[in-house]
Amino acid sequence: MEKKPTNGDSRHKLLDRALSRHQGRPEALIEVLHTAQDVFGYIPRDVLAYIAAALDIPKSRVFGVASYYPLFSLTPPASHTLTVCMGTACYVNGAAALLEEAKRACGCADGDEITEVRAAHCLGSCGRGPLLKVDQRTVVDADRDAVRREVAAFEEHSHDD
Amino acid sequence: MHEIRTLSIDGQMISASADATILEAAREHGISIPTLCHLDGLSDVGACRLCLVEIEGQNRLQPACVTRVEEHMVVRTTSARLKKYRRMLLELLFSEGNHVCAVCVANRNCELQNLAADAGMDHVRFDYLHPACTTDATHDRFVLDHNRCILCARCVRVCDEIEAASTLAVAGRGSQSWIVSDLQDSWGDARSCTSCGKCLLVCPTGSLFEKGHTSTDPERKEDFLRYIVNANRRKG
Amino acid sequence: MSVLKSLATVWLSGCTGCHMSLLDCDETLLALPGKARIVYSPLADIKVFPENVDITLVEGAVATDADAALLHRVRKHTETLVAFGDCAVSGNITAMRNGLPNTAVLSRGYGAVGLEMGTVPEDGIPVLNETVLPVHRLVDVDVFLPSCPPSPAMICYVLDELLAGRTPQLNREQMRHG
Amino acid sequence: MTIEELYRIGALYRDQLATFRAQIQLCGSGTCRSAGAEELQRAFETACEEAGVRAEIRVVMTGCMGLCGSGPLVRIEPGDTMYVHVSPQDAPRIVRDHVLENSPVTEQRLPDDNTFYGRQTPVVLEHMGRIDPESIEDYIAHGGYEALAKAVTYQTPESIILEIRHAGLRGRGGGGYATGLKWDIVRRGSAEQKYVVCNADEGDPGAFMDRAMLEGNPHSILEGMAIAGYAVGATQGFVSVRGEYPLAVQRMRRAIAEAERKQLLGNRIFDSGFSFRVDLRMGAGAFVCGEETALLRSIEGKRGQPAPRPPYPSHAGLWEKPTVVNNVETFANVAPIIRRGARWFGEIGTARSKGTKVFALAGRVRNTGLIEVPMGTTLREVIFDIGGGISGDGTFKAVQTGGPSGGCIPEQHLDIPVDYESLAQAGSIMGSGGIIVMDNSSCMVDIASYFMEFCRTESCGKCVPCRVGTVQMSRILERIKCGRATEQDMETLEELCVMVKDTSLCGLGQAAPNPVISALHFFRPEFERHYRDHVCDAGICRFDDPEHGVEPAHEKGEGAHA
Repeated sequence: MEKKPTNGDSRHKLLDRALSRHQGRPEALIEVLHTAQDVFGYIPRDVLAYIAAALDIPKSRVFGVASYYPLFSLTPPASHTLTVCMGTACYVNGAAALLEEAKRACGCADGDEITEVRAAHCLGSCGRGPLLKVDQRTVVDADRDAVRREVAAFEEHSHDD
Repeated sequence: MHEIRTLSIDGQMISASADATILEAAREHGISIPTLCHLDGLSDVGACRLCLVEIEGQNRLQPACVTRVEEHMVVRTTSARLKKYRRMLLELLFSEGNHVCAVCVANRNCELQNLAADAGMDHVRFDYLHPACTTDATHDRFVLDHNRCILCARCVRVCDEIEAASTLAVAGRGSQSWIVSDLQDSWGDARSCTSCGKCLLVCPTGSLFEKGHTSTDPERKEDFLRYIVNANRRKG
Repeated sequence: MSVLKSLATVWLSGCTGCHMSLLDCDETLLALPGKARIVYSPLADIKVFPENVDITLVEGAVATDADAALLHRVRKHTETLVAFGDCAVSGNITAMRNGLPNTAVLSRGYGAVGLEMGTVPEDGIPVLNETVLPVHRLVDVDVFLPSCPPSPAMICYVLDELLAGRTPQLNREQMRHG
Repeated sequence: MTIEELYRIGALYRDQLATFRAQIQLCGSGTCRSAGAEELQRAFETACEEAGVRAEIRVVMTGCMGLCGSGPLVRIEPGDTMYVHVSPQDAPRIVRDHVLENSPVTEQRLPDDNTFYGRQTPVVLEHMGRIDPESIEDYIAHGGYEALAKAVTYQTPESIILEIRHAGLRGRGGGGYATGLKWDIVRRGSAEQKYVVCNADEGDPGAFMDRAMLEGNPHSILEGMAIAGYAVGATQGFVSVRGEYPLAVQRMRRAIAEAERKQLLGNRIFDSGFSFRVDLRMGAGAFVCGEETALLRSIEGKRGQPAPRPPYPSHAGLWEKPTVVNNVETFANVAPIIRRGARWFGEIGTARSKGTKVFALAGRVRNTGLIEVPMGTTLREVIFDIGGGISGDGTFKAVQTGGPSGGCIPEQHLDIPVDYESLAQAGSIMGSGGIIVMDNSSCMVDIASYFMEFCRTESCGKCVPCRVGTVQMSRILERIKCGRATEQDMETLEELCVMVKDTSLCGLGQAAPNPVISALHFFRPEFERHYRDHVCDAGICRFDDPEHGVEPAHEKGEGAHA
């Protein structure tokens, strides 16, 4: 039986609550992984082991599921994420140039490793593309300037810290 | 008493039990259909697509390994189109991994290599992708070489369905899939592994092999699975 | 009187194993001058690949700028081009360096033969291409002769057929890579 | 809960609404929220407060109002007046002039003669953008759950299926399979346990119909699912919502909880013998989970990889039990059909495609947004009348339907009616309803390559042709884009298209070549100009960059670096 990774952490209480809500049923694996992703920001290895034991699923299968789905991350996230929507509507409205700009702009900030640039397949606000997602906030009708502005804001933030 | 179906495969009238697959019916009557992900004794997944056959009246090609026989079914297992597709599928597999037969432990004893020869694959037209893969030699006795893996998942199924250790699984997805042991542990550290070696016996290529051997056992996958499955059935 | 077909063999980046196998044809080789004129080969001292060659066996993969240049000349002046052995057909062992940076390959190669580690000569050697390619990725190939190396019997069969003006039909064993 | 109680709840809520002097409805779709709808809501509440009429005015956040490109959107009732591009500064004036003085503000007002709304036939979107998606009472006040009440109280499962079959409802997820037929197969299945699954794992890039419906009227989906459950004999439903839509997840969770509290889901619904529960499952970002067998595996908590069909889910679905799998819009059509009858429904649409279709209209078109039109409406009407034509100063080039499984349709086919068969004939598919308009700033080689790249990254990896074939096709397209392709490459590409289509295990792989096939069919000269002359008419592709198109060694997954 896997031990709980650390004790007294409120995040583990949330995880345990999710596990008990699903009464340890193996089919709840993805729901529980969602909870883990939410509370930890990614799914640490010891949490995977803990979930495998709690749901009585072979470790390899838990890893197989966790590594299959793009919304689950097995490595710690950067402190900021800049997501450029590459849905078709955004794409025909110039999202590729935005992505390039985002990579270029964050390349400058690479030294601090604060920002991760991602391309999303579609964020579902196609009527107002191109879209930019700055951490959890969505910017509609984005352009290169918007990208530069957001990256600059990140950098300012990191200097404040 | 089994219900019996009568059907035609490559013009030959044959009868088969109603729950038989086209593949089983064909092989029972000496008609060979190429397979790679299928192995008698393991569940079928229909993934390699080599056993696709034409069925009269159906637009889509069907995998013989999972398609049940039906009364009056007319099946063709070879045609110019099927031959072409099989060769292309093999070319795709060769292009995807690092299959350097000359330096492979399974050379001359490899299902992939044999199937390519059967299909007349004298060269591969697609880009060789040359993936940068690793080899896991941390286990005391066994080696897993990702370079030669074709993701047929026979090792995963035998580990799960026969040995019930479930040490191995497919991780990732798409062209970024790989075989993993436990939580991406080195194989040597995967505590669930019983070192039974069944995965080596079912591997169609040289991806899984025993340390210290320069060639794989030519009989490796032939009989042991049927023996175990039958033994389990007798007990059950 | 010149009814003899012209035959060339070319060695790109490979181990010469295919040429060794050709030499292993033993007494069959002795009959060859009666059937073909050998106009170019690493086994003969001819500097420039000639024009109007009937049959060329190409051993090895395309790994350098020199390989590519020679291959293009070969294709231009050859009627029937044979990809001779696995390196020519698939890249084979030669292509196992694909995926590694050239600098790593060179320093390992030159370091390993006793020179000072990492001292890579800059002049007088062909420039490594980034990716080793099989012959057919650069030029059209008429006959593929896989195996590592092709057996003497296989080579004799293919040469006999080509010299007789026929297209060789490889059987299942001859089609095998490795 | 009885029918009488349901009516009472509805009447009570309508009475309550009638006490308001006016309603300020704000579009609360994810899109309009991103455009500032929440700030706008506060501005209107403040404006009402400052005018001293906070208690008399209902300021409410609704679901999607449709005209996404012009958001944030506001509607004033009574009068059904719409305002577009509303900013917080506009709020006091709209409250003062329009709501209090009854003289509508001219700026920002959507003209009454606009063609965007005028040409639509809302059936599943009837109450969208008008009701509060977080209030079950509001849904009930608009006739919600009456169809369910009617079904379980007065109708037999057989008669419901007959009604759906007579209506001619076909799957709105894109397949177009007859819904009634599917339900009938499940109903006749002998298993004790059966399931109803709502496929809300919307993944087509450029499509947001499901998102809008989940966010804007979740109860209409639940009601349809419950009716389906009654019809087929299922007691458990699952709605699998795309994980990238947090608001949709939140609204659907809330709707399920509310419906349970009101006993519209749960045991003995409307005091009948019918019990039905719904659980929500959150998708985790795999596009292939839109494929039904993959979706079922993911609901079971496994890797969402497709399995060969047969067996179809109607015979062996979730945990091998007979399972109805329908799309969001399909379920949303059920209650209207039961409430108003198959004949009414059958009068909308064409002979073989009945009813309406919801589309997400986006790309280089003036009016982007969510629309609902009768089947058989032409693409030209959709793009030029409802959509208002090309935005900016470009000219129309192509319209893409069906997402990564569909194709691009050029100008000469714009007059085809939008239905399952006609679109297929034009080399595309209906798909789930994304319509992306492209002008001359789009390069068709680039678009073909874009979709192939999408399929490559979304391939589950199980079957060989899709896993490797998409990689190879992607590489060839990339070579064409940078002028490094040969005639041989073009031949290989076309061979791969046919082979991957014919041999792949599931719909994703089988349809992956479609965008390329359609682009080659209609725009072949563009491909030729790329690889022969190194010319890209749209100016997208670069031919001079020596680094571009030279790919680094193929990277593999974690196993490669471990």
